[in-house]
Amino acid sequence: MTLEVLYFAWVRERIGLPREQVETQAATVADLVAELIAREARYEAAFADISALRVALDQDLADFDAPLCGVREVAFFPPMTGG
Amino acid sequence: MTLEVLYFAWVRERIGLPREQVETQAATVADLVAELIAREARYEAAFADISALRVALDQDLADFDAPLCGVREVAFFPPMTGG
Amino acid sequence: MRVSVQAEAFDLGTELAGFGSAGSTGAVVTFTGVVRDETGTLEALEIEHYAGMTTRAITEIAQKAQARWDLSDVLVIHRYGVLGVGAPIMMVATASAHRAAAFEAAEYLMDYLKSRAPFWKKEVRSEGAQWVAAKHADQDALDRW
Amino acid sequence: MRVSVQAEAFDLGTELAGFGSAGSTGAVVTFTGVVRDETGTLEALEIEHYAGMTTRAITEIAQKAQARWDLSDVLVIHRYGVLGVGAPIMMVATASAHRAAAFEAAEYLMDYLKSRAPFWKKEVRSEGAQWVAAKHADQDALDRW
Repeated sequence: MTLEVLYFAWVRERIGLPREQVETQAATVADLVAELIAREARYEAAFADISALRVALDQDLADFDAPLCGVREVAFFPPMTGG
Repeated sequence: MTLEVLYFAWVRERIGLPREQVETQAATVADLVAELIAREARYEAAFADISALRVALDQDLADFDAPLCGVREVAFFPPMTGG
Repeated sequence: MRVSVQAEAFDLGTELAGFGSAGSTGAVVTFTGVVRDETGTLEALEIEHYAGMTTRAITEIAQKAQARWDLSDVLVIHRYGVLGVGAPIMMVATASAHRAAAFEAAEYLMDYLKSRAPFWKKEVRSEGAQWVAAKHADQDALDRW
Repeated sequence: MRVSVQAEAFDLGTELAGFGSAGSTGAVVTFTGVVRDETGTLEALEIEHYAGMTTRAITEIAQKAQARWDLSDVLVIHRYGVLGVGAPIMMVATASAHRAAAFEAAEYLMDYLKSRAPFWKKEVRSEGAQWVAAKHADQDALDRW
């Protein structure tokens, strides 16, 4: 499947781009993260501490063990600091 | 001594005037209230339930057993309902 | 700090111009009380006050809030006289570095104004006028501070 | 209910025109977040957001507040982009018959916006730029609801 993967704040800065299309067979978010980390050091730097990150699937907050079946958009970002 | 006595809200309406000068030797607020009650039925109506009233001495909230020595202005009113 | 007791209406936006303009202000909370008419029978709200005492009582309450929280600004406006449905009755505004202090100070001001500032409300309806009774809940609200 | 995610500045008074105009409104609470600079070294605050998600996330938070309290109106505005010191970042407004509901709902909205709406702040100073870290206190604030 092809996923639209988005990055925000320092995750975006470490990876060096705001979004990309990823062709993957990953079953869960955690599997996708493992695939990305295996690619290049910049992904490893961004995903070094998963507990410091949040993920949204199709614009809804989700957990890292959530399945990717049927998902089109995955977003990774640090904890929000709005308000 | 001569006291300036003020009435507000339904206390004012029952007594029928907003303020008056009272010549008195009352030692405390409670003594003054007793004197006023003895005067006329309208004062009795206003002061029937002292627990439903508040008193201020020279524009500071006070108790009914407070002394009147040195006081110039006494105000009687129901619990406040501002805000 | 600014305290105003007035008959005139006020506009929240106008009153807040320049409010809390210190660089340390990160949070501004406002409360506005409005004449409410849930039954559709209210003709007017009459607010009586003890002119010699109101500004002084409100100033003391505002000073207590300033002593308790780190506030960069405080504003209290309270009207008296005859007000129609939907009219603003009073407002408070608090400015602080952080939101918790601004919220708490505004609630503190409201709780004390309700029970300690010398204003009395009378509801005028077609069937007659009636003084608003003080609520036990308003008195109890002071216990949390 | 109105939710706006925008780059433009907003004026509290203008935004509140007509807000909570139902006859049942007795209390209006507003919170405004302002760019703060306690050290005098802040050049700008940059706010990034997840455009596809922000309006939706805020709307869900506002709906939860409406389900929990009897609110006659709710307004949330949140800006993104580059903001200077003293500039308004965001605001919430709540209208209700009674003050407790208006205060609680405004605090609830703030607590959830802080931790659940996809905005990220970066402080730009002469010595460099730094992403603002999420506070444990903000996360903990959710536990009270």
